[in-house]
Amino acid sequence: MSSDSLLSIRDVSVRFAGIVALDGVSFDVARGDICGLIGPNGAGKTTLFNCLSRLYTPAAGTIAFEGAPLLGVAAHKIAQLGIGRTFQNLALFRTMTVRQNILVGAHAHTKANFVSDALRLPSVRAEEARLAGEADELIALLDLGGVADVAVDSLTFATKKRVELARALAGKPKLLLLDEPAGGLNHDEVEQLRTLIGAIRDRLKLTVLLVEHHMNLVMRVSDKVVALDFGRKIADGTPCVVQNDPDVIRAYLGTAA
Amino acid sequence: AQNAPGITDTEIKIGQTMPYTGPVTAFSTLGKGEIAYFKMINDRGGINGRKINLISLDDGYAPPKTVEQTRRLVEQEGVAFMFSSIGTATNTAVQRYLNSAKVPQLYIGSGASKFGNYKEFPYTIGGIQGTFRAEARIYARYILKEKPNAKIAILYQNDDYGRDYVAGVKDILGDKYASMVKEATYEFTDATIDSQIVSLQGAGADALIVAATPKFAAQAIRKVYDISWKPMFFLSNVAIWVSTVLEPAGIEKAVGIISSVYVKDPTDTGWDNDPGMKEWKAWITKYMPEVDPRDQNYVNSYNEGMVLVQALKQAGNNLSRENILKEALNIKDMQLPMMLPGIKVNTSPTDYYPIEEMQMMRWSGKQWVRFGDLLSGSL
Amino acid sequence: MSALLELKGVNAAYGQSQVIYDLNLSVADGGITALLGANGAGKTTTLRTICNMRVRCSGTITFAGKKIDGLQTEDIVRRGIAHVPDGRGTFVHLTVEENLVLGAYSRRDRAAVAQDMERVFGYFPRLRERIAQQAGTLSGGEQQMLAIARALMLRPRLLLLDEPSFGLAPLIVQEIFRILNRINTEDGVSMLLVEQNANLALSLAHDVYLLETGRVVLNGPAAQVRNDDSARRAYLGY
Amino acid sequence: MTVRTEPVMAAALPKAWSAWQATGVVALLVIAVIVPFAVSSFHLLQLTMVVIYAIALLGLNILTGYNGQISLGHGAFYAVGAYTMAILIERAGMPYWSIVPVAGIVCFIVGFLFGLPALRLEGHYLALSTFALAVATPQLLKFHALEKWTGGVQGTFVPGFAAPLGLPLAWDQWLYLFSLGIAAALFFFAWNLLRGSTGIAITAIRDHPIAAKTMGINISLYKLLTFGVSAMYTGIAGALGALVAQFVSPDSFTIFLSLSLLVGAVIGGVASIFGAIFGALFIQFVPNFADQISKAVTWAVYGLFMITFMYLMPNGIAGFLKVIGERLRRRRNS
Amino acid sequence: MDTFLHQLLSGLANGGIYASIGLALVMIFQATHHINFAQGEQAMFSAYIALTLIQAGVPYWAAFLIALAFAFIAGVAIERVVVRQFDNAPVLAVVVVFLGMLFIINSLAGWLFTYNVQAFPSPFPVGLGSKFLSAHEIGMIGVTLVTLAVVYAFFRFTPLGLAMRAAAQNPEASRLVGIRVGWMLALGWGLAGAIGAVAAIMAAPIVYIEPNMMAGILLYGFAAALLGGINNPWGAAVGGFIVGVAENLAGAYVVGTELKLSVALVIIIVVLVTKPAGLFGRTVVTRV
Ligand SMILES: Nc1ncnc2c1ncn2[C@@H]1O[C@H](COP(=O)(O)OP(=O)(O)OP(=O)(O)O)[C@@H](O)[C@H]1O
Ligand SMILES: Nc1ncnc2c1ncn2[C@@H]1O[C@H](COP(=O)(O)OP(=O)(O)OP(=O)(O)O)[C@@H](O)[C@H]1O
Ligand SMILES: [Mg+2]
Ligand SMILES: [Mg+2]
Repeated sequence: MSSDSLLSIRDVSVRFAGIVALDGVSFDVARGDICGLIGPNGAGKTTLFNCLSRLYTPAAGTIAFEGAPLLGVAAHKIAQLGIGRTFQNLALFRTMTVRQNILVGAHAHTKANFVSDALRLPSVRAEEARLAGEADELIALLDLGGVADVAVDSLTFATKKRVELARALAGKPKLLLLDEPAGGLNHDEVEQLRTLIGAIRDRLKLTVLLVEHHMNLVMRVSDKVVALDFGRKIADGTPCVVQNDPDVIRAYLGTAA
Repeated sequence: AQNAPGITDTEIKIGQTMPYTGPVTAFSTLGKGEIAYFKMINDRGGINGRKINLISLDDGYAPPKTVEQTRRLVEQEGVAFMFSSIGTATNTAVQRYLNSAKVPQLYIGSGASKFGNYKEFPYTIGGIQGTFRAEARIYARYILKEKPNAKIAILYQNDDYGRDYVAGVKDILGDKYASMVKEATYEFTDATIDSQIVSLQGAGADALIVAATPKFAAQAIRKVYDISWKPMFFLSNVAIWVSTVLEPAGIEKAVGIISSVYVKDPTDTGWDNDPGMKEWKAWITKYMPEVDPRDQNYVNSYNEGMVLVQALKQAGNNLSRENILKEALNIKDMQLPMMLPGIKVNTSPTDYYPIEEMQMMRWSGKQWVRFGDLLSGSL
Repeated sequence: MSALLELKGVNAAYGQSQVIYDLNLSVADGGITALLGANGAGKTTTLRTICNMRVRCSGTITFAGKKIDGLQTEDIVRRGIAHVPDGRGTFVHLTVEENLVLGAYSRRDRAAVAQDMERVFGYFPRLRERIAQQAGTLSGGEQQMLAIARALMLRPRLLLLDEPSFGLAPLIVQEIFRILNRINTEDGVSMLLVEQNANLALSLAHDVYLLETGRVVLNGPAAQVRNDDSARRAYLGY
Repeated sequence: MTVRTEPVMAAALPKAWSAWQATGVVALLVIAVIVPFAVSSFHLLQLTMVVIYAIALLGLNILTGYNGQISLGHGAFYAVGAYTMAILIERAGMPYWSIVPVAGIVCFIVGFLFGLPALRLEGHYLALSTFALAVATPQLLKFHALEKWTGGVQGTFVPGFAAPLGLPLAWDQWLYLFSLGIAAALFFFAWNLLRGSTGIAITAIRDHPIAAKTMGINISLYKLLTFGVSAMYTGIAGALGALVAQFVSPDSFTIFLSLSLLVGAVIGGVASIFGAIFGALFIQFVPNFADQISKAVTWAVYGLFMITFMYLMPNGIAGFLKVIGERLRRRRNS
Repeated sequence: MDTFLHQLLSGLANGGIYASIGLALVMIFQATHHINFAQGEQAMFSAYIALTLIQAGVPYWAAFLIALAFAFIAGVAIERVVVRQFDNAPVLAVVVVFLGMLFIINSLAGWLFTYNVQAFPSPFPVGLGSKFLSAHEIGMIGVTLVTLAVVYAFFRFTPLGLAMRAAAQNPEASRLVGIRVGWMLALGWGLAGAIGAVAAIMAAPIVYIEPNMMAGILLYGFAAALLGGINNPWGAAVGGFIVGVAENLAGAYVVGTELKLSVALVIIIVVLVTKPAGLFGRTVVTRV
């Protein structure tokens, strides 16, 4: 394992009744990198994310985050460790406003509890002000100002995806897991997203693991790409290498790409 | 003394709470009957020119609601006194309030023996019915006489009502209770009591006392019959009614069951020519033509109303709460038309139980046949 | 060719907020019409309006010469309009097979249904592998395949496709567009296609409409737009 | 299986008050304090019950409205609070005011413990399990082994007292003010809690538990604490209720009480703090009103009221007022 | 031993009652994803219809069928007239509506038929019975099993059953495949009403008929459905029998009758905590 490896995945396997979703997958993600994760539908990409979020427990294998084993950590402690994520099919808090969703994202960094909140102690007020400020910054960063106090339910898919990104960033992650952030975006918007991901990585100094079927985006934004097929890793390397890997072309890209 | 609130030259305003909603709505016919009874009294000119205005409010059989409604009646409506409110827990809930406010709580609709404790609660007078506890003593005495070595099973509803029967049997058996008796309870919310009957039979009992409300009494009668158990079977007189108990159970299945009675049974043809019964039937036909006259509560409401009217008549124009209470406790040897001949209503400042005698009876398959003397349930 | 679907002067709104303004649009019988536009332009809303799905609308919509505006969604569907909705509309608690059976719910030709089941399994072998799986546990792309397959199970005359490529791997996307093309040419199924990948949409479609904040700003044969660099750059950004 | 308990309307979390709202609340409080000197003792009793029910409903609302755990059995916690009051006064001779916090703590613990199995129960399963709890409550209270303390089927009296510090107030008046003070404090705490990060967290759990977990919320702990706090509120209400009724017995806490609480919470407005007050007014006054309309079909009238209210205001009275308020504001702005 | 066997069988008999009301709950749940608190009262009312007809001289089975038809139509009507209005209301609002209906139906029944218990005839020849199980109890268990088979087959083998489940889960997607969602819901209400009526008519000869007759039973019906799995007819039926037997045995031998309901409660909770979808229920997975 290289010293600057933030995340290291070793021989991870996940099975569901009769289905092998991940089959001995191993790879590393270096600190500061943007790592693309590609593969056909059902290859196990989201499943891998779910392992990193500790929503699934692998049948075999280990995962280390900053050198410490991840699989013994409870799911609700993951955010505190510094892993944030978005969801492929959206998992917003539907009755809340954009701002409130972002505030939930900051939960891992709040110290308030039932008692201090009920009494609204000075520390709570101070923290509230701090969180509000941070939320405002994210709202500005992701251009959500116009809808900040709108209930998320009435937003379009693409905006919702941005809210999810803001929410994930509110947790101040070291590792950001993005599951198909470009879903439903048109050509222009994908370009903007590409710049945004790069900017976020640079500004906030984080590492990104990116699942995406939009090759244009993945290949241009990633430092490294990992390809899965049927739960197995079939390629791993720079975008250029992976793009031209015959297995990847056969299983995933097809001829037209 | 000054007249009680709610009393004018033309009106006597009184209050009561009734379960018009909730689990025991069936009992609320008592209140309806009483309203109808006073309607008759009023039609005949009332009492000394005063009409009786009975305000009957729903308490859903929930004690906190009884408290609220009772206070509404006392403080808001300004009733002279409370009359014949139903329920043991409900009446208990307002007992302290009414006593400390010195508002008479007259002839309450419960056979619980605790409502006669005049030392602590001088304003609370029991209903015009035998107490459950006295009734149970009568059965226990009978068992001791007829079957001294009986193994007694008691099936009772797990509330004040049921527990009074247990207490009554204990009064008589004393130390022998533990060795002679096997208990089983049921809850009002149970679907059936079959399991309890099976257990009691399995315990080898040969006498059975059932202290149950009509529905469960009927189930008990049927189940005892169906499993060919033939104990000496005593049925609480809350549940002796042909239409709501014996017919549902199957009248042939009840043959031999023993119970007790202090009122006349309107379905017993033996009373057809009895003037008291005729009077009662005339009343119900005129004032409540739409109801099922076989409902036991209409007999009770008639009796309750009649005793109250007697007390009020005795009070004349001195209608202070103290005097009303005093006269309510001064009923002497009153023979009610719907009460068995010989059973008389008696109250006194040291006797808060208006009815203390009853007569035993046995179901013949066609009707209840009374037997033996009038018995007293006192110790 | 006559128009199979025709929208005339359609306005549509969610509650108070109007989204579509005076829309005139038609899909030729046997034709494929693409509906393009930026995020929030109202493409999805247009499809929902056609199916009367919780949108308030005015104007007239005719299908195969008959007025369908005002009809219940289910009755519109029963006339032969299948809709691959955005968000996929999976019956997440049912199995993959049950989802597909439901696709053919309004059909009466039971025997042909079994054949069609085989056919869609041919298109999407992955679904056959997952036939007894609870559909809600499928991967995102698998659910998208299921949504398309389910719509095909209706044997529709008109297919409304809301971003069919959504969440699908490049290879599958190519495959699906090939399939759509085949269904169009072989079975004569007409389509109204909403797609973010304009390039792909233009290669399949015969006609194209471009929406901007609820109004049509460009309309014409697809080939013409495809070849018109300035229009492409102005409206499609490439 | 997913059960949505939240109103369709979004953003139910309390926000900071506008000057208008603050003035309104202060005015309301002032009126509430003057009331005991202006109305008859019976009406005061009813108002005291309204205050108490409002506390209980707020407790239920925190759990069901904000956290999405449906309880059809909150009468059980109300009962525990009431019995704590009765037992500690009668058997331990503690002063009534000191029992209020004790009842709160006892109910918090009971609620927390009941929350443990509830963690594994979702939606309808939880609803029905709590329903069963409500049905079983009277029987548990009757249980003969506990009779020494509970008074068994007979129940237990709760005495009345004099107002403290020689205040020239009747017990009724004092009890009203006492309850009002407690209610004001509890409402204030709830309001703080729900608009703070705790409130956002418990609402997030309701909206999307998996996402909430990923955001770092300890779902089990928060659900348990919410259950505990909810039971605490309702239990404190029960303790005060025992002082008002001056009597507790198993029959006082039947399933009907639990159902009334749910009805109140929903009709007042789910996931709304002030909804609790409207709900309390409903369950206190509408049944009496129904009784006055018809003795023969009292319940039918009551049921009709419930359905009509829900039809006209599916998001409860509070939700309805909010919509009206927004419409007015929009009109003023335009 | 005799007593034990007897307790067991009488538990089965009670279980039959619980099972049949549990089936009605499964039906309504599958068809609407709601739990109808007024289910018991609807059933009770239908039983009164049957009783009224029988008392008027209509032969038993004819009255039975008419009552079922009545229950079906009443269920459809309730959905169309009342429940329909609350399509978009939050689930708790719907719960309150169900409670409102419970109060209304109960009250109307009391008003029309009084609150007194009445006998209800049994169609089964007395000769069938034995010491352990009465003729009616045997017949009732049989009827429960037949109902179960019908409900099971309906959901398992008919497209209508599938469409009904689909409509309850995802109305919008259902419309998109041409399912008439409104009618599915109404049909579900109708069928649940009819099954409930069977339950009440079968229970009535045992517990007698009165407006509150279903109060106790409904709780156990809930328990049955929860224990077995609310999305599985078999589960609900087996759950009913288990609850009936467990309640009897626990009451007779373990904790005494005073706490038997509490025991039932504890059993349910323990089962659900270990198997959240009930003993035989399908676990539904939510993934992200
Ligand atoms: N909870 C589950 N139960 C059963 N099967 C599952 C479950 N979760 C995932 N699977 C299966 O595991 C496989 C991998 O799913 P996953 O969601 O990881 O795919 P993916 O690579 O993210 O695909 P896509 O690009 O379509 O999103 C799929 O075939 C899916 O059906
Ligand atoms: N349910 C809704 N309630 C209110 N407004 C809505 C609703 N759904 C969509 N809108 C609004 O209607 C407008 C058009 O949305 P629509 O979903 O039709 O856009 P679209 O062209 O399909 O965009 P996308 O490419 O993101 O799918 C948007 O501004 C959106 O915010
Ligand atoms: Mg995925
Ligand atoms: Mg769209």
